[in-house]
Amino acid sequence: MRAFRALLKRDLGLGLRQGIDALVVVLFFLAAGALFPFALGPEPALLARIAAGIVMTMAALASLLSLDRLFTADYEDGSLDGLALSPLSLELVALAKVATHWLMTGLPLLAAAPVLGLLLNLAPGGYPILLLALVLVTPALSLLGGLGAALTLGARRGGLLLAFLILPLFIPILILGMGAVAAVAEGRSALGALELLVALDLGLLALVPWAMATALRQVLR
Amino acid sequence: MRAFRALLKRDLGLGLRQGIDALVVVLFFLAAGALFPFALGPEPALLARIAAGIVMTMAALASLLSLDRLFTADYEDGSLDGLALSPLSLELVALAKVATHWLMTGLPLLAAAPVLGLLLNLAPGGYPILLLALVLVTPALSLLGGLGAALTLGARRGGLLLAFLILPLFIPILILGMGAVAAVAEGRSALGALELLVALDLGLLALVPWAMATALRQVLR
Amino acid sequence: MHRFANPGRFLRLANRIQPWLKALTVLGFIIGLYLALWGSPPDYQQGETVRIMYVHVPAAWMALFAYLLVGLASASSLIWRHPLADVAAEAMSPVGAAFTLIALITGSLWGKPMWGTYWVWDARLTSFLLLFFLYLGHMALLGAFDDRARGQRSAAVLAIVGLVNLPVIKFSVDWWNTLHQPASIVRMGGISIDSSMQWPLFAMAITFHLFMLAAVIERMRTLLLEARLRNQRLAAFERVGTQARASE
Amino acid sequence: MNPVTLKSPDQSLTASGIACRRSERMLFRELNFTLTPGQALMLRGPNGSGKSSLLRLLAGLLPMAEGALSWCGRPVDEDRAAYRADLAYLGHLDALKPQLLVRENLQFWADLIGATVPVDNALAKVGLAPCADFPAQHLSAGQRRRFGLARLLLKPVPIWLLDEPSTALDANGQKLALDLIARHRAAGGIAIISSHDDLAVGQVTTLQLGGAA
Amino acid sequence: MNPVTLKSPDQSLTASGIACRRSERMLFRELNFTLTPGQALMLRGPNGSGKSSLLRLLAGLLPMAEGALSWCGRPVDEDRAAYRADLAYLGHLDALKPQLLVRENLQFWADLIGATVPVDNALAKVGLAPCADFPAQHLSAGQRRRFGLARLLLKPVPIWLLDEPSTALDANGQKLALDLIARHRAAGGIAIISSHDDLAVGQVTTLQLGGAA
Ligand code: HEM
Ligand SMILES: Nc1ncnc2c1ncn2[C@@H]1O[C@H](COP(=O)(O)OP(=O)(O)OP(=O)(O)O)[C@@H](O)[C@H]1O
Ligand SMILES: Nc1ncnc2c1ncn2[C@@H]1O[C@H](COP(=O)(O)OP(=O)(O)OP(=O)(O)O)[C@@H](O)[C@H]1O
Ligand SMILES: [Mg+2]
Ligand SMILES: [Mg+2]
Repeated sequence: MRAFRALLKRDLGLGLRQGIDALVVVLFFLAAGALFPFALGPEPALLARIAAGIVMTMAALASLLSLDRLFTADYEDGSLDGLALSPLSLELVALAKVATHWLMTGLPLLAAAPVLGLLLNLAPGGYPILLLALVLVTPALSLLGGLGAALTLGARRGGLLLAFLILPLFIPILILGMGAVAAVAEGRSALGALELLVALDLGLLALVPWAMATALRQVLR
Repeated sequence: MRAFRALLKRDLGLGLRQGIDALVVVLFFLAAGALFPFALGPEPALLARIAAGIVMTMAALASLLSLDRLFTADYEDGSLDGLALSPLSLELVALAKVATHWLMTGLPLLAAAPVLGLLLNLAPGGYPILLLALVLVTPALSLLGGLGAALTLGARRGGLLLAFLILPLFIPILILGMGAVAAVAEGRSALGALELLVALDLGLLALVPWAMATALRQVLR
Repeated sequence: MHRFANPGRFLRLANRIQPWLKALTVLGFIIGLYLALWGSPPDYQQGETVRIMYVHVPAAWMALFAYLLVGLASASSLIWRHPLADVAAEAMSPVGAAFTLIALITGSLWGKPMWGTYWVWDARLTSFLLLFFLYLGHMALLGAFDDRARGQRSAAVLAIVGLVNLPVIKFSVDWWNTLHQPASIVRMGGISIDSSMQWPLFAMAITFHLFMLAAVIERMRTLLLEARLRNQRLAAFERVGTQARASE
Repeated sequence: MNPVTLKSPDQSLTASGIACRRSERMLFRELNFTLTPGQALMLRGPNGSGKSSLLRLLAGLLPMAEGALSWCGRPVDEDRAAYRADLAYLGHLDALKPQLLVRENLQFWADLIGATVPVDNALAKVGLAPCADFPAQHLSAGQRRRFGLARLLLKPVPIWLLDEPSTALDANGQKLALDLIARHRAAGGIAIISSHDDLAVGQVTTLQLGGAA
Repeated sequence: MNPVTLKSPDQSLTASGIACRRSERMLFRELNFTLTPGQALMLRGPNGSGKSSLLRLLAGLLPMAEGALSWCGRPVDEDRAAYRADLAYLGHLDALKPQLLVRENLQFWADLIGATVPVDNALAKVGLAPCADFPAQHLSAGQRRRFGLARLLLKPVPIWLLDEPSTALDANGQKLALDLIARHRAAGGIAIISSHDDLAVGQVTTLQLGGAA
């Protein structure tokens, strides 16, 4: 636990010191989302209809932005060797990295989502379920993203390849998230979709660290 | 010229070690675009209206994702020292990097844009103007992105602030591009927007390499 | 040395059965295509376009089947370190991707006369497009590293994770469909199949299986021979290296 | 240096018939040695002969192509975690985060492995006390190497694997490195060291890799 | 080594009163020297005394805090491009792209600076000919250093700035480096070398940086 906390603390410190990642993610999220009113023309009704979808898609895309560097720095400066030899198992190293990614992107996106919702004319009743869905969606995005980062560590064209690999895996998550939002909009119960999302999160939480550790073990050579 | 060509050749070679590397941008672009029918619903009419916007936003995102390593690798392995001591001026080094970036992302995106347009049900008449707008938008994205990459390279606070000025600059460019497409769709003339884009490209081309060289000089210490 | 014993036996076996397999495949295509193009009646509703089905449906089946096999091969490579499993997965995925592409192309060509459009964001079509992306991702990852073993391991992990994704995509179909009114969906399963169409379809399906087997074995053979060549080249390097060192 | 004595009669490291493969190419095979507490093994050989590879292999960072390693009489594979906890590895790279202060950098590694020695002590011992509040970015080549040595001092462990520990060090630094190794051995530690210089580490076994240098 | 002789009477490098500042801290000041063709300057000093900084400063990679540098009797600032074309710098880092073959790596630098010596010749001279077709990723520490030496050989230039050229090199490699330096000087070249070892480079001026080591 002490070792896990040390790693988390250092990575958060590095991220915050650089500052760029979290801010760029939020900025991209807002900027790209804000483009849609321009593309569609300012029809409030139409915007309101697609607002939740845009928020969620942009959250998924924005979380791709900072993934690339999740492991690269540690890989290139030899820290990964040290981590592999530490008492911390590689599974926990992977988990710490995923947690860092969520804290540095998922959390800020949650904070920024209402702002984008406002820009896009989201119906007032839509906020609670949108945020709830995002709370469940973003950890899954971070987990899958971490897996992609571990798989492509040291690959040529890392960032884009990674993004391409995990986008198909993002889709079911987005579908479920959207399902929850739409259910509420149509006055149905969102419970089914939310339950599935929770199940998905837990499944990924169990599976992904192991898969990431397997990938990282290949990197150490 | 020989030196410039050598750098361009090496960087392209590094980017394209294998056939599929060039495809990665395109695949990412298509996969990201394919998220939207899920999020927004599969209605052809709705998709058609925002198709151009999605194409442009995803082009910007692809640009951003592939920026990351533009200078870092050269900085970290000492190549940047060698480049600075070579007969090539840093302005030309910067220009070569931007050109590489455009050739590896802008150009493939131009080729892939019609496919994404097809998937998103873009109206048949919209293709020529979409491509024309992209031809003008992508170089500006590469230039601004290159500047951002140079500024944030090894930068402490100063560079970060500037980088934040750059990302918002993406927005007017995209708005101009989308404006041109929208104008044609509504039967108006797109000339104004296109002229502004050309002016912007030329201005950036004149200014950015110099600014990038200045930033790089700060890095060499 | 047990590393090479197994591939060696595989190569001998492959050399023995490959001619038969190829001959059978050709024969299958002759029979299947004859039945499909001339031996069966046009559909009373769809007319001649129904003949696309004889390529489209088996190709779609093979695409799904091949991905399953890639996933299984990857799992056995990760768990049991079977030396042939990586080669099998690497050989399989381009073949599967090709089948996927064929199904996509024939499907959308069929869609134009049937639905009036080449593409709709129907759940099945989209999930199938994702399958294509998964194949491409697998191939891209295999080639993305300078160290081959590294690419194989990473691709294996991806393939397994993608495997989990397949039922999820299928399952989420309901969720998605109920959301927005689909534009114009023709239920694909809704076409009941007459026995006059059954036989050509079966013939084509069997032939496609044969074809896939032959193609995969051929690619595996190539990959193994390439690996052998690389080894020989490296050994030659080593000899040169030691000579250089000795002469220094 | 540290009051903890590492000596214990059965703490021996035995390699039997180990081989190393690097992308299909065998670098060496049939390597055998046994090291008991206080002993040191010096790896020598021309550039590219496999010294670094052997050290990574002993650290468990590289899979062994053949052979087996045992520690305290038991195969290492049986309990990797216990073996890992007993070794310290100093590679070619320094694992420094340029943005963090030198002290912060070391503190991280200390927290990670559960150090028993205060960070500032370790920095002082390698002569980095004046640099403790520099961003690591500013360290010179030799200072970076000293940081690597400081990592070794955070917790006494019985096995040291050192890849060219004296590169980039000045005369003082080299003396320091030798001194640290000597104390480590005196306390019953085992050291495996690769170097091109003739490090005066006292009595050692030498393992020659590769053809004649 | 190369038939081109670099000697020319006025090719001298003069530093007058130069000083180096590293983030507010003066590393050294009032440094003066003049080097004429064939001469070598050996930089010595403890870790962190500023040897690497001085070399970067002489290469023009670091701005001078005070003082002036002149080459061939004219201030360097007057024509930086000409000065740059006359020097070669070997730093701590190797500028190798791991994905490219060793030969491709060297070919790039050759094209960039307009080499006059074929790439394969340069590789052969530093003993890397057998590795020419390896991905650079696979090079060992010493092989990487040899690659750095190969870059120096691509084009004969009068000024060599070498930062610890002999680190990580085996006995053969060190001999090679010394030999290259000797030939460079014999052809009328100037060499400024930092090192912690006692490199036997023949007659040299020594510049001691920092306090007593
Ligand atoms: C790009 C467009 C299309 C794609 C990607 C596609 C994909 C698929 C897939 C994946 C299957 C196998 C499903 C399974 O076995 O569970 C399939 C089967 C089938 N498809 Fe398509 N399809 C497309 C267009 C069409 C069209 C236009 C028609 C005809 C109207 C059609 C008719 C069929 C039929 C009859 C089957 C066999 C159904 C069964 O096994 O019960 N498809 N297609
Ligand atoms: N970028 C930088 N910014 C600020 N200070 C720096 C920077 N780089 C180095 N320094 C400091 O300048 C001093 C001299 O560093 P330099 O690398 O020149 O030393 P050196 O003599 O080469 O040492 P070594 O023998 O260890 O290589 C060191 O104390 C270092 O901390
Ligand atoms: N990742 C790798 N993949 C394939 N081959 C490698 C890899 N790393 C190193 N090699 C090769 O293995 C051989 C041994 O490398 P190693 O780094 O162990 O040598 P070394 O004895 O430490 O040399 P040096 O004295 O130069 O540090 C070298 O010929 C090198 O080319
Ligand atoms: Mg080594
Ligand atoms: Mg130095």
